[in-house]
Amino acid sequence: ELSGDLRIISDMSNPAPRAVMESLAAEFGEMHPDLNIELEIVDREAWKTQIRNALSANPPDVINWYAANRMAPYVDAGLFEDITDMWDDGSLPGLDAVRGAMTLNDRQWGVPYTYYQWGVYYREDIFNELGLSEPATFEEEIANCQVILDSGRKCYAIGTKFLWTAGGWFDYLNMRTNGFDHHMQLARGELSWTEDEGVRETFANWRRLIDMGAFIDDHQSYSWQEALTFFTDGEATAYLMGNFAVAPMRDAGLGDDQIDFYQFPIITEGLAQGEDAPTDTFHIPSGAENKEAARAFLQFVTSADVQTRINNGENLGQLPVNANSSVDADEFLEQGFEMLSGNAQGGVAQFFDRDFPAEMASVGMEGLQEFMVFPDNLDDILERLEDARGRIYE
Amino acid sequence: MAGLTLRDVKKSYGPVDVIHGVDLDIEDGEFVVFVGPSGCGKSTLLRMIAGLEEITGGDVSIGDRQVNDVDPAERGVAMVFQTYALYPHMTVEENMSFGLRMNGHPKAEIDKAVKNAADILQLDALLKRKPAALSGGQRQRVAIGRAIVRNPDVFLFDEPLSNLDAELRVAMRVEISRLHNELSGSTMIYVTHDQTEAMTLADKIVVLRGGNIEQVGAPLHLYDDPDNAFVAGFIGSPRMNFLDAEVTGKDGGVTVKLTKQNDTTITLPVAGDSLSVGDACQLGIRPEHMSVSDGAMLTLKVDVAEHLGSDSYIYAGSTQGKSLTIETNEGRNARHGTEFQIGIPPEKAFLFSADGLRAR
Amino acid sequence: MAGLTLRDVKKSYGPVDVIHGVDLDIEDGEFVVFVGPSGCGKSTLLRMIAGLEEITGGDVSIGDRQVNDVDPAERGVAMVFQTYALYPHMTVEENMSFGLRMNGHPKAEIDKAVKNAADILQLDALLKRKPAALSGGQRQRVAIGRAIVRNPDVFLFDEPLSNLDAELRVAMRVEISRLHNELSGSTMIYVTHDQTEAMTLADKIVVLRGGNIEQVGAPLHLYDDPDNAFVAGFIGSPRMNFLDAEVTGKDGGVTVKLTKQNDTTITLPVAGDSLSVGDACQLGIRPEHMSVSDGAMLTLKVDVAEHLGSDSYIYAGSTQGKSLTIETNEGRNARHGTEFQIGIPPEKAFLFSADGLRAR
Amino acid sequence: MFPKPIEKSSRATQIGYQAFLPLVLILWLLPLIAVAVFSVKPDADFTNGNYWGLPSSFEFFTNYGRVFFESDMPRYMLNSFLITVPTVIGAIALSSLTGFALGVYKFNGNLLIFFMFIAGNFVPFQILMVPVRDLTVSMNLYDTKTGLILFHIAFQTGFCTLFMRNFIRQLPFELVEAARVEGVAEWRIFWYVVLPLMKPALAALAVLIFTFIWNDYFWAVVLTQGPDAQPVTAGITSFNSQFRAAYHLMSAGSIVAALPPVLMFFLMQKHFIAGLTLGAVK
Amino acid sequence: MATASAAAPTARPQRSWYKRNEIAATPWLFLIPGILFFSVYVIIPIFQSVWISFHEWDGLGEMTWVGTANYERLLTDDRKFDVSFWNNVRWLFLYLLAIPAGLFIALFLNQTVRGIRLYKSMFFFPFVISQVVVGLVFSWFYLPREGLLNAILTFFGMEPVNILGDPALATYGIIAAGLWPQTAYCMILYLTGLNAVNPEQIEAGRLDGAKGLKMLWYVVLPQLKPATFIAFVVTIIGALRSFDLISVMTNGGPFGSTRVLSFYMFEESLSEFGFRMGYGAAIAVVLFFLMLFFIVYFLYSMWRDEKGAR
Ligand SMILES: Nc1ncnc2c1ncn2[C@@H]1O[C@H](COP(=O)(O)OP(=O)(O)OP(=O)(O)O)[C@@H](O)[C@H]1O
Ligand SMILES: Nc1ncnc2c1ncn2[C@@H]1O[C@H](COP(=O)(O)OP(=O)(O)OP(=O)(O)O)[C@@H](O)[C@H]1O
Ligand SMILES: [Mg+2]
Ligand SMILES: [Mg+2]
Repeated sequence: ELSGDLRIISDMSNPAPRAVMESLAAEFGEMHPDLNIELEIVDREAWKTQIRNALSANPPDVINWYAANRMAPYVDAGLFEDITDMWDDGSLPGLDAVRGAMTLNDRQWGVPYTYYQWGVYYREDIFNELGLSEPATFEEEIANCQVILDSGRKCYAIGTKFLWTAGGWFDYLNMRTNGFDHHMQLARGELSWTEDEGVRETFANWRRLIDMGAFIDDHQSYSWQEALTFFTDGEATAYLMGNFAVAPMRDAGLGDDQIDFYQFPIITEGLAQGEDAPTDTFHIPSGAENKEAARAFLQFVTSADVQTRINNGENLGQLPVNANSSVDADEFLEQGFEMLSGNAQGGVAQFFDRDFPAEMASVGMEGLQEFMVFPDNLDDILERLEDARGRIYE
Repeated sequence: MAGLTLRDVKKSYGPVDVIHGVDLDIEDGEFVVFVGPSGCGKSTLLRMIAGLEEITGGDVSIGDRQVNDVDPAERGVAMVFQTYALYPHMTVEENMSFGLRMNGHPKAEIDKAVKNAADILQLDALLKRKPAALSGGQRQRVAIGRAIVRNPDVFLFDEPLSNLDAELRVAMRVEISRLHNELSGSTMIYVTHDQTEAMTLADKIVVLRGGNIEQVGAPLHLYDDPDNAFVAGFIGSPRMNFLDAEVTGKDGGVTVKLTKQNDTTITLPVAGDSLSVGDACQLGIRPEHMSVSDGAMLTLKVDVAEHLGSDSYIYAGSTQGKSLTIETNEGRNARHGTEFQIGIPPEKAFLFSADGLRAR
Repeated sequence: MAGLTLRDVKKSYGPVDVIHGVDLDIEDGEFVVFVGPSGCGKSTLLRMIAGLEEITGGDVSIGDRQVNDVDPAERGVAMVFQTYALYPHMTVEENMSFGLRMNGHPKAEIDKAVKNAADILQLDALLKRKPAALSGGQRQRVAIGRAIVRNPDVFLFDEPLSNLDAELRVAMRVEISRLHNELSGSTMIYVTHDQTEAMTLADKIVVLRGGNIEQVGAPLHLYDDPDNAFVAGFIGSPRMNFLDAEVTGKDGGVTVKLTKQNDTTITLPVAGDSLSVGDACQLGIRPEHMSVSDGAMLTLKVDVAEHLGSDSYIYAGSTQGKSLTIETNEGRNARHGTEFQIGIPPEKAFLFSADGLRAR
Repeated sequence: MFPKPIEKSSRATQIGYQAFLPLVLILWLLPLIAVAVFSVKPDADFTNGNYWGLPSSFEFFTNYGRVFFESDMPRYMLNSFLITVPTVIGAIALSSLTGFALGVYKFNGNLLIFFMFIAGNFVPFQILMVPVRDLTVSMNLYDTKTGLILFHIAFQTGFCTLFMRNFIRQLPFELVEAARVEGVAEWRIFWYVVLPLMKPALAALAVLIFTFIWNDYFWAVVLTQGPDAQPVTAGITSFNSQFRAAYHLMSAGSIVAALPPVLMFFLMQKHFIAGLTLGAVK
Repeated sequence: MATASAAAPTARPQRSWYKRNEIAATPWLFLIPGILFFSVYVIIPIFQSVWISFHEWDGLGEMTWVGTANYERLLTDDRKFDVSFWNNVRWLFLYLLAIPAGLFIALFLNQTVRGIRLYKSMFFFPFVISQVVVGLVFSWFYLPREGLLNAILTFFGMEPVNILGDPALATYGIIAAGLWPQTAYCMILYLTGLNAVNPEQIEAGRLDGAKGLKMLWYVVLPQLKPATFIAFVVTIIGALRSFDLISVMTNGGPFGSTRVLSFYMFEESLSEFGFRMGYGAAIAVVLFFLMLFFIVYFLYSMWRDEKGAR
């Protein structure tokens, strides 16, 4: 029987996830009456800079983080507990499909608890009003956008204050322009930012949108939540985002007849489509005190019914990671699940800031933000990225 | 150069009347000293003349010009403050020339005025120093120099010597007096509560009490012939002795008995029209006028005797009355407890009625 | 109660010698006043006696005990500071009893001591007040009371009256004098640079200059018989006049001519062993000893005349020499510019050799 | 007095000045007033674009209620108090000791030690970050209030010593000497003579340090994380991310966070201003 | 009288060491706790930081000695450092505007009309509020569409600006926000300074015919020198401690254009992608030397004043 303290630090600070996390902790506590659970929920953006601190000084027992390359610094620094044994001994049934995302150096360092598709969320009502339909190609996209712009709206809401939203655009534009493999090569530092023609092409495509005025103004001053108002107000008709955005959209009063979703359109014909589907994870810090309870908790959150429950539309509104769970009967979750399982032959990427090494991501996203504001600075930006690449990958 | 006239000048701070309507004429070139106890309104009056306080009522004229609403800088007055108010960040020279510079006088003229003032006050060697590097007396001189440079019609001094130590005070007093001779013709108004300064400097003393003028006159006139007990007590040092008395007779002078001194009687050569037999009154006698040989004799016992060399002050009382002060240059042997006899010469004594007015 | 002995006491601050080796005997019960110009080391000497400054060289003994390294508290001294140094957050009573309380004396004893001191100084009504609610004179009394309570062998006063205004100073001076009579037997050492205080209070005056003792003696002794020009000039007010002179003869006294006064000659009844004919010297004469009728007559012109009522100070110079001060009670008519004759009575004049020593 | 007292000018100028004052004040405090108004607006005002108009309804209780009952704000506030109060006490206690030692005694190195305190106080505190964080971690005090308190006490001691020492210097030294002549032990002189006289300085410092510590953000971020130990300045950022774009709630939260020092300032205004001048201008 | 003689010293047996050396020992006893705390938390860490700055260190494992490599990279090819450094310089200079601004407001408020005390304290208000809140308030004030600033600009028919989104303006926008409380601080310093201005000197100036600006320049300002000095010192310190505002208002952005050294070092030392303690320490050391300039100046003036004193 589990006893002692279980300290959890979670970055699920938005209202809906926060509620989920709190209920998880409460429920787990009920199951183990002798266990004293201390849950700390910290700001999601702040957590990105605090995590290292938290892991190295007075580490808790369970923390939130992200999958793939984004784990690397902590794995390399020995701050994450190796839980390969749990994966091996069948303690985590139904997770085989996502094992890859948790693997670095052939070992597993945590468990996922949710993932979600990215894609273009748009104002169905406005599309209807303007007589537009979901575009399948970039040209259609641009044509649509022109109509939207002519109607006095902007095409895309985006808030790049915290940079990563720009990363989403780059991911998609690059995967569609050059393909999934190219994107991953870039992420692994195998391609040059300045030399590679494909990269420039991606930026050229992006620039077409920027030059049209497709994005809302002053996006560098907004967080994604703040930019969401443009979408809910109808000032911008689409938002390239993860599925977690649906909850606040609904909270803001948009009905399901007003929002809809489409897969990012094709740019280069014939390329298999790659998709972003970031996985959020739980880890045990290597310095945790109560690893036994922590493991139990990891098992608990990945169990099929918990997965079903927390990922449904009323809670996280995302996709469960357990194969035995069911996807909620939610328009977006179903579409997303379908897209990821049926229409992402190119491959599934985690996300810019998870696929690229953290420091590269940081420099990179700063450059992407700058590009969105000052596209003319492209050469300078690329040189900087190339510089950073030279230093970071070594 | 100009005289000065105050006509029914009043000042109140909100509901509090501080100056109750003062009339005063000051001649061109006169040295006038305002004295009076602390809080009587000396500074206020001076500052009204300078233009630093507003005038609540009445008129102030300098020369022939009514100046009630004229800017301080344009009244043709210069003021020397108690704390000197030198600008600490300027050299002596800059301090002195500041006023002229502010008013755009040509450089040559300024230099000449400063040089002239420095000569008069022997400040030449100090011109490049800052006030912090000067002694108290030197600062005082600079403050005066600053006034001289502006060549004002009227000089105003507000207790200029009260921050100096005793010795320096004497020296500066003489210097100011000399200055008045040198700048013959400048009108000077000088505030002090040190009556020695008043006596020694003034052409005319104005004694103030509670916002009213008690008496105006030449120093020795006030000393010899005070109008009332207040002035008599205020002028002269050590202070006049006052003895309680009662009128017992009125022929060929006024005869009084000293009620607290064994009813010793004494007849003063005054008319005493305001007094009748039986009235309570006060007899005033200055310490320096008590005489071992002369007048109505009292028997006193020495409390404390202070010997200053040539003079001695003897503080002595009878069994009944309060202590009297006696100044004498023959008292070297007086010691605590000894008894002696001392006389009040009638022609030197003053008589004051119960309300303090002099009975002449 | 105890006397006090200083033997070759020295003090230096780093390389600067401030006290150069002072020898002094103070009898039990004596009232000794240290005077001297500012910076001469009066306070330093006093603080060395109190134990607040370390002694660089020599010995200080109180009674028979050498106290060089004894804690201030254990020397049996009490000190009254110039600024009184009352604890502002304590009542008068607490102020007075603080020292005893801190040293664990029994309450009854403390109360008695405080009551006794309060009686002597008439402080009973004020015991519950804080210093802020007291007048300057009252604070001064409390400061003295605090000293009395400790029943010290030696009282030390450092310019205790210099923060009071002129009138109050006179009153407190008399009170301290009375106190010394009352606490007969207490040794008191009193620092001042006001020579009137020194004259009136002291049994014995110690005149200091530049860290050395110039002369020690009873006040009138110093007045009548100063050892040197410095003491002669320092004691007595107004200050003694010094006239440049040259010895012209030495029989039946010393004959000098006043070189800056038309070579007027005057013969003084002194032996003048240290002087020979032709030596430059100085003749000293106190302002109050100049006489209209008597002695070697000088012709002077009035610079400034100050009339204080009974007395006048006349500052007057000849064409050659510096100005002399004359104190007279018959000078009322002197005005700037008038010429007059004044005499130096030989028996009142002092003679000083060029190095300032008195020629007797 | 400079400039010329207004009561000596014409009636019109006086009225003009009196009228101008509140206007200028409103302009000066405009950002704050805006936040105060924000904090009582309903959510709908923001979605309707009514940012700067009057609130369409008065939602004081709703908004502040959510701050107090639906967030960690109360915990953060409590943390802030639990950090600030011991720091104030500790820093003042330490610095009255050092201030006394440096202000009263002459000894070799006095000025040197004093300057050490001043210099340390003016050091850009970022330079301390890495070692102090390490030290805190190694003492097992990371993410505890104690860790934060200890550091704050130490760092504030520099400033407080400067302040105290200068204040003690202004006290008449004769008071100490008088006590010494009376045979009072040195520590008793400190306790019975000097300390009571320092009350104004203590009060001023207390208020000053309270505001400093309450408003500290940097060290809160460096030495703590999460609502267990973090003070309200850090809490407000996390609060804000919870309610991102909910201006009315963020405003209410900010106001709650800013209130204690503001109250402190108003209650102890006299000391506060005295403190600033005493400490700073000497 | 005689009964109180117990107050006189009685027996003086051998005293303890402490008693004999009381005056010499006491200050040290009083200083020990303060010095201990201060050394451990302030003085020693300064040297540690300098030491660390010559290493590469992730805060966990071994430190690797790299000599001056950190500084070389810092000073030769680190664009972030360049940006941060020049932003620091901007802060330093522009922040000084708080001094004249504070003086101006102080002069405006230095009157004795009714309620002026309340006004003065209200004007002081911004200083009491945490920089976090100030930053937040100002970032709303600057909001590109809804911000009050733009509401005002558009009201006067001007183009709206996105101050915090424009890399050319963002730093200035933050500085302006910082100037707000700092001006309040300088204001209060000047108000107290004005209180201490010798009224007789002002009156002397009036008699000398100095008016208005001339009076201010020649008579009043020289007397406000101590206040100006302190205002200068606290403003410089404030300028170098601009971390809070930046992290709240822009988080260093847009694209890193508002970073300053303190912010950058925080990023480097405690960032997500690894603790570059050595590099961070090197930045801090540079900042320290920048500041040392002012510390020395301050200590020198203190020392000059102390020389005169007891
Ligand atoms: N600004 C003021 N407001 C109210 N009352 C004042 C003001 N200035 C002076 N007074 C009052 O006016 C009276 C006269 O003051 P003033 O300064 O003229 O006295 P003074 O004779 O110069 O005294 P002192 O010898 O002490 O300088 C005093 O009672 C004083 O309290
Ligand atoms: N702490 C000190 N360091 C160096 N010199 C000092 C110190 N204290 C006093 N002095 C010097 O010692 C000399 C004697 O000073 P002291 O205070 O004893 O003079 P004083 O006779 O009391 O003068 P006053 O009448 O002005 O009080 C002075 O020249 C003074 O400058
Ligand atoms: Mg006056
Ligand atoms: Mg002295």
